Amino acid sequence: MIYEGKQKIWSEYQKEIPDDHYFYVRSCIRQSFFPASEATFLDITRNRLGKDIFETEHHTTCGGIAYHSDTIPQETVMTIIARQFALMAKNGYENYVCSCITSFGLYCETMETWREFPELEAKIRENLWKTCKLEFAKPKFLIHASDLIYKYRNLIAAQAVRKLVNVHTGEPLKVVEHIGCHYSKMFPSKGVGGAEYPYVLTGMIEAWGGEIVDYPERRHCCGFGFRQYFIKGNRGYSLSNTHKKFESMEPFKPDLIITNCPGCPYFLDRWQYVIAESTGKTYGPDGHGIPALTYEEVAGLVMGYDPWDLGLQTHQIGPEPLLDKMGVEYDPAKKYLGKNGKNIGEPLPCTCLKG
Amino acid sequence: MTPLFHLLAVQAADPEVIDRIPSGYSHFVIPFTIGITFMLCWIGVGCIRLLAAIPQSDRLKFWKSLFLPKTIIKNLKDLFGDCLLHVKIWQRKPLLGYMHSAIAFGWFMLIVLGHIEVALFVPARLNVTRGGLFYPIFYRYFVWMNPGHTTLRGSFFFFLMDFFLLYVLSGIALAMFKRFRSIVLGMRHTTKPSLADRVALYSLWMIFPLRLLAESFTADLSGGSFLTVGVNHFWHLLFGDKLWFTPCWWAYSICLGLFFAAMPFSRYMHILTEVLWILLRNAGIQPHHPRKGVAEAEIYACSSCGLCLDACPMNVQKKNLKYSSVYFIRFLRRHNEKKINAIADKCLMCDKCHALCPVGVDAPALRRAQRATVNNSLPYDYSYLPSACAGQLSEQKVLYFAGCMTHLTPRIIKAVDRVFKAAGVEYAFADRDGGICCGRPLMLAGKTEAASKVIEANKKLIVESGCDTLVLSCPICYKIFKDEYHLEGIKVVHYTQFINDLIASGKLKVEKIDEKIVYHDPCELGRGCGVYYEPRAALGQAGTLVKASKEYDESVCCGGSLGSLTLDTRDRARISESSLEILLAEDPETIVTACPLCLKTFSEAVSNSRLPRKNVAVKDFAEVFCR
Amino acid sequence: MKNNILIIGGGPAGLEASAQLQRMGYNVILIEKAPKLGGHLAKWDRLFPDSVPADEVLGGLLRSAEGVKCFTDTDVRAINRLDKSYNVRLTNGITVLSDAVLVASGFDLFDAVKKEEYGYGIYDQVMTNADLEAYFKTGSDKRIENPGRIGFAHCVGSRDEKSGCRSCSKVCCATAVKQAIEIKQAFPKAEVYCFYMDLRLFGRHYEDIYLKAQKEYGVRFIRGRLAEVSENYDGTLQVKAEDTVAGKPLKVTLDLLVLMSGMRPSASGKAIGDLLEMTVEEDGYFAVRSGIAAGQRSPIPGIFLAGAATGPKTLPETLADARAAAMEIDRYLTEIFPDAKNYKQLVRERW
Amino acid sequence: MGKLYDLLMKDYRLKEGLNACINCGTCTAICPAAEFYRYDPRRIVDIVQSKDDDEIEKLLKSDVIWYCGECMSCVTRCPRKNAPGLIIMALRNLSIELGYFIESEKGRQMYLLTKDLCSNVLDYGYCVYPRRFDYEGHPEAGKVWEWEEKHLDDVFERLGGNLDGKGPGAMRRIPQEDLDQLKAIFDETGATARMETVRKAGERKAAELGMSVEEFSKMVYSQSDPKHLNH
Amino acid sequence: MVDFGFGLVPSSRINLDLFDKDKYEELAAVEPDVRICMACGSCTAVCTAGKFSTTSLREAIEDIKNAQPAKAVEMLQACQLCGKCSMVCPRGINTRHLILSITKTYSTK
Repeated sequence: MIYEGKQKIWSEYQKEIPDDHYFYVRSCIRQSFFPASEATFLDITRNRLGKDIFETEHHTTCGGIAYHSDTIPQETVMTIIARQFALMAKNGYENYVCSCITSFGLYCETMETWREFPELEAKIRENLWKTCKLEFAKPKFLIHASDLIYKYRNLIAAQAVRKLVNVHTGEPLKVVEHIGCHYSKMFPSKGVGGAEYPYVLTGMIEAWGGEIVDYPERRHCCGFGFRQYFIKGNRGYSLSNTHKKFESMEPFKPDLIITNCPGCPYFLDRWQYVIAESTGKTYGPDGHGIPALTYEEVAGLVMGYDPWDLGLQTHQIGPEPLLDKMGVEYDPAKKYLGKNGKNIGEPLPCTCLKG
Repeated sequence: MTPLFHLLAVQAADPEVIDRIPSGYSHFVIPFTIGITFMLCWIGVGCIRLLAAIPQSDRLKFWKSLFLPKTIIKNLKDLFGDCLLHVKIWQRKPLLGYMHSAIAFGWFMLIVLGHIEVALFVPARLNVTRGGLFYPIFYRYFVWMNPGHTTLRGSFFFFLMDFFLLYVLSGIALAMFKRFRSIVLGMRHTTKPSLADRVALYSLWMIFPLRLLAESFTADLSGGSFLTVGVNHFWHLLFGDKLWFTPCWWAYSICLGLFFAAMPFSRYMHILTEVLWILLRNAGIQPHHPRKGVAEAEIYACSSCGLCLDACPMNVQKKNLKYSSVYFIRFLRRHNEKKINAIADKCLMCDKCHALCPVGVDAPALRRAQRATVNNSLPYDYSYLPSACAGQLSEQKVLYFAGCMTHLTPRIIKAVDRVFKAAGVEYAFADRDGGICCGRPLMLAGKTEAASKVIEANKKLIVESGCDTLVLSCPICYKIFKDEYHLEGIKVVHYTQFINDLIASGKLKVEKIDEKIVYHDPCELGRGCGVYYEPRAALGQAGTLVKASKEYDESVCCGGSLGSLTLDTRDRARISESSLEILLAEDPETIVTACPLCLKTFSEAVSNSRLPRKNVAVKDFAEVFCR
Repeated sequence: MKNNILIIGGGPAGLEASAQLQRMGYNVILIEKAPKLGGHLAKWDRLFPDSVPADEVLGGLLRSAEGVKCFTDTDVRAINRLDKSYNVRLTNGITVLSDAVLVASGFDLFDAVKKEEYGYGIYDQVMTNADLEAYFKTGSDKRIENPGRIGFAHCVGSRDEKSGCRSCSKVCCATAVKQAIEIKQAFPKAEVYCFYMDLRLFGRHYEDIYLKAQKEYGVRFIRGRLAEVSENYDGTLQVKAEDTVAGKPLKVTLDLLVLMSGMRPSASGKAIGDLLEMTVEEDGYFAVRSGIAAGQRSPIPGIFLAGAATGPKTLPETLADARAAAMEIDRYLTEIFPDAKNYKQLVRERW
Repeated sequence: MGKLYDLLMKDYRLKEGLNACINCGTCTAICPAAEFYRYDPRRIVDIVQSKDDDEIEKLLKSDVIWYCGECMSCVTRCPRKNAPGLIIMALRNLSIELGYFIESEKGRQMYLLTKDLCSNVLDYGYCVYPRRFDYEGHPEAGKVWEWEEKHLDDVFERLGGNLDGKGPGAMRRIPQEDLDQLKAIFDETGATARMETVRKAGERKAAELGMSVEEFSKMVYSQSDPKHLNH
Repeated sequence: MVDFGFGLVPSSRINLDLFDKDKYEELAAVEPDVRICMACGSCTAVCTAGKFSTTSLREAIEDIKNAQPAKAVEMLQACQLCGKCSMVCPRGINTRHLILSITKTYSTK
């Protein structure tokens, strides 16, 4: 691997990310499975970085998952998107930050389609007025939440209490990145670092002291595939795609997987569990899995957040070996407690996968 | 023990011949005796083994045939014709025929006459215990001619013996000559002899000159006729009174011994095996294995004469001569599995070697059997056949089956259709939308079992069509439909025959035009099915038929044959070109053939060949009749 | 009076045209921006289809162009159109008054770095056709150490709208086949794969080398564009393509991947084109007066074109093109140029 | 040129996604679906650009168009700037509109997908809603989800979520006025009509198969013919 | 082991790393023509068996080279050796012998 070659490509794919005043839009999957990640993101941007980031309770799903499951027409999803844009404009923002990669891709695609077919944009404008009596303005900047963390990675590093380093050996942690397919595969120029060697997560890892590991199936999809996961009969596809990635990364012995897509950390986590429970194979050391974390969780860890505040307990792959390596202090007894120490029981142990 | 003694009219009063050596033995007979004993044991054991190896039914068939008058006559005819007189060679190459018959028949007569002499003059010596094995052979050494008591009968035998000795010697002289200048005897290629062949050959060459030497040296004592006595005088002139003859007899015996000892390992084994093979063949026993059972007799019956080398279409390239039948059989004898397979696969299966073989060895059949040992067990899956042959055919009395190759040359289908329409023949087209293969290519490849599946499927289709005549335009199909389909009640004809009948019966009008036509005999049609007459008869009505330099069963494969499994395109092209040259001997304007494969091959050969004649047209038989 | 002719570009086209024009008696000035003459030919080892050493061909070209006034390390600084002639200021300070200008600026090899998914300049074992030629010439390259499996990716930067080039570069297929054979000769035990979209082996003897590559060297041709290259743990490459003939995705581990970088219009040629305000077509190559009837005349009178400046060409085509340009220049300088009175009309009629 | 092709060409995704395909196979080479299904996106693009209505109809009724996971990886690599993923989406769209989807096992899944996802959107304003994500139907969600499902409110409270709460925050209750606007958008832009089409086709198919809607749903949810796979 | 109601599915990707070179060379030694196929498909177009089954020599050769010889052998079992393919092959491949040789070399029987 020739690092300079990558640097050259990264330097060519730098997108403009605004400095402040963001309109934040949540992700369906992230809210459902990683609510703490979004909370951490807002906390970091607002309270640690001191940025203005606004969220309205009126925004909804962008409809992306329904759209990519082919259940709603393109016009529907575009009108919903237009409505979100209208909310942004109504609240006086023009920097649109979305938490979801599917949304991000869809917004990019929609704006590109409108650019190419203005008559379609007009039609959507009309739809929006008819149905919601709203007018929309296209955002000046469309960015993904990970772009924002990327932009402030060095500020975060400056505030960090620890690095992505194995405290026992002093070696940097080996980190594998997984970029959501819709981040830059459709529009390479819309993502930091482009489609082939995206830099958005790599930049964070480098800034926070970790070592990024490139492996052959890095670019391969996690296998979500929308309908391919929602319908049980199709899940073999989804599972097998993740399996392929793990088989490919195994020789590199990564300590951690970092993701910027809502679904991917869920799949990279849960499919490890399924592979372990149904075949006995695990990819981490001694029967453990490889933790697959969101970038917010990783940022939170280096900034000294409590792992249980970050929601690491909601991953099926136990984060403890990683926390130990990083020298994160945590109270195992508090892992599954509710708010204010409320006892809400804990999950049953797995048969194969070590917790 | 010999009634011949009494049959002869003239008898001498005093003993004409006196047993010169009372013991009837001399040391010099040892080499011969060992040799012949070895050989006789070998062949005896071989015969028993062979007969034990063939199936019980075949064995029964064999014994029965020996007593059936019909086969007895055929056996006698074939034995005399093929083994002794070599009629088949005579027919093709008279000089070569003379050579073979001189050696075979001459030697045979020498042995027979020698034994008669013994029977006549010293009958006791025929007894095996009293030297019956060697005595008649070295008769002239052991006897003393009673001077003054010579009878006409004695002189007559002397004469006959000398005559046949000369006859054999003339054959030997030709053989020696042929070794160096085979072309004079009409052979372009001769076999490469093996070591045993050489030993036997040189011994054979030496046997008769040495016999002449030995007998002429002893002619003083044992008497002789024009040859031996004449030579004897010459020796006296040369060496004076005393002739030291024992070394000659030793040499003669050694050569005989060597010859017989080498015989089982050499091509000369054919002299005896041929007899067995003819008997087995005439009993109608077919080989099931390329080497075992009957085939053993067949492969040992091959004389390695090499006539098949000249017959083989592959002989246009020297490198491919080694794939000729003679070598195939040689390697069969040697059990060299790897070489056998390579040779078996190369052959075009044009059957010309079989047609020309003096002994009638069916090498292509052996090759097929050899291929079967390898290929018959290869997996196949024809589960689709029922659906492929499911279509219901319109009911017509005449059914036309084009076959795979005709489908690749649709001009034939068109021409056949036009001819049939012109003659008012209503017909159904069995494989109009593409049928399955006839099975012959599978058969040729040795996939016999697979072929039977294909045959079954096609047969069902044809029988169910309710036709009474099946017309085929492809000789490959025709051959197998005729031989293997057993379509009772259905007349299977090739379209050359069918069209010829249409012309003969006046249903098809043919206008004769001034066109020089040469007809190429497709292998499967000519040699394969014996159809030579009909296509020529019909073509004769349409134009002027000219001769090819090789025709009928001498015709040479076009090179496109499906028979060969391994011959590559370039080698095939060379064959096509030489075959084309043969057809162009009398400068025809049109080449007509009656096989889609030949048509395609010649069409391509004409345009690709380096021969100067490029304007010659290549036509299908049917096309001639729909001008 | 001898006409001055400026030839821009000292590659095969420039050299051949110089030699021809000098033979016709013109005063030829040849400039080349590189320190050495020969263009890409000087960097190549052997040439398809018959593996002639490139040096031999170049040597011949240089010999026949002996005596031509030649400036290396020299580029054009400015060009002024006078009445009929061109006043050209060179970077070496010399000014040339030229009656005809031949632009033989050639091509650049596509920068394979731009084809990001192939990882040139990122993955250690990826090289280009030019790198491989350099290896053949010098016998050393740290990427090549008894490779067991070698892949050739055709159409790198050709027939690829994402790389900004829709057209075919014409020479890569034959080059790939040639190089595949050569690498097999160097490493007989290696397995060699060519990933192609269409094998464009159109020239005389080209099909023969294709057949030879298959028959004698066992090179495997896979119809499918290389889609993705990545690096394995041990430094070998994993490449993916579809075998479109089988209709199945395919992967293979390679020890070496050679990218057949295609032809792009040369950057320095473009600079000269800008100075002359020459028309460039969508594909980036110079427009000609007529693609069929006047392929060596630019739309501007007195400016001629030869070689790959007007699109991808094989070496024989380039040489023929250069000879044709020489003829055209001669025709222009004898039929049109001398007639001062009717010059403009003649240009209208005959240019 | 056929009727179906014309219908397809009305779809903006096809207008965007189809330039002339040169059958190079880069899409198939990296396609996650081609990796595991009997699937070749290149062939699909080729069939669409052939404009052969019979072939297109076959495609619309087949399982093949439903294998794609819409990850859009193909878009990155196509040297002709095609977007096979978008073409698939357009094909699926037409297959649903014409009711052809119900003919294939994979297409039939639209019945469940539409029902579940659209009701999530219309009822809650989210595509995925945790209270409707049951462990029983998603055993792979793990022991941890089994636990979370039982204590959703507590877990969300612990992790700073706002499940079904007022104001902003993760999984908040979206105000009814906004849900009404979504419904209006659905009605106006054809989503509601499509939901109806799909529902009716599904119920018709269930009846055709002699199944209750529940049985049919259950079958569609878990059925997977091995013919989709390669070995 | 837990049954989730679904599981890993086999990859359909051709893996050339599994290509058995020795075996292939064995085949090429008996029928070198296997090397020169250019996948034009003429053989498949005229195939007698191919009309009624999925047999394709072109595909079989491809399968051999793609490390899937079992598929090739299975497919060629439908062949009737009629020889049409050998007539139309533009490279003059001895198709019948190739078919027999593939079966012989790769047959597990």
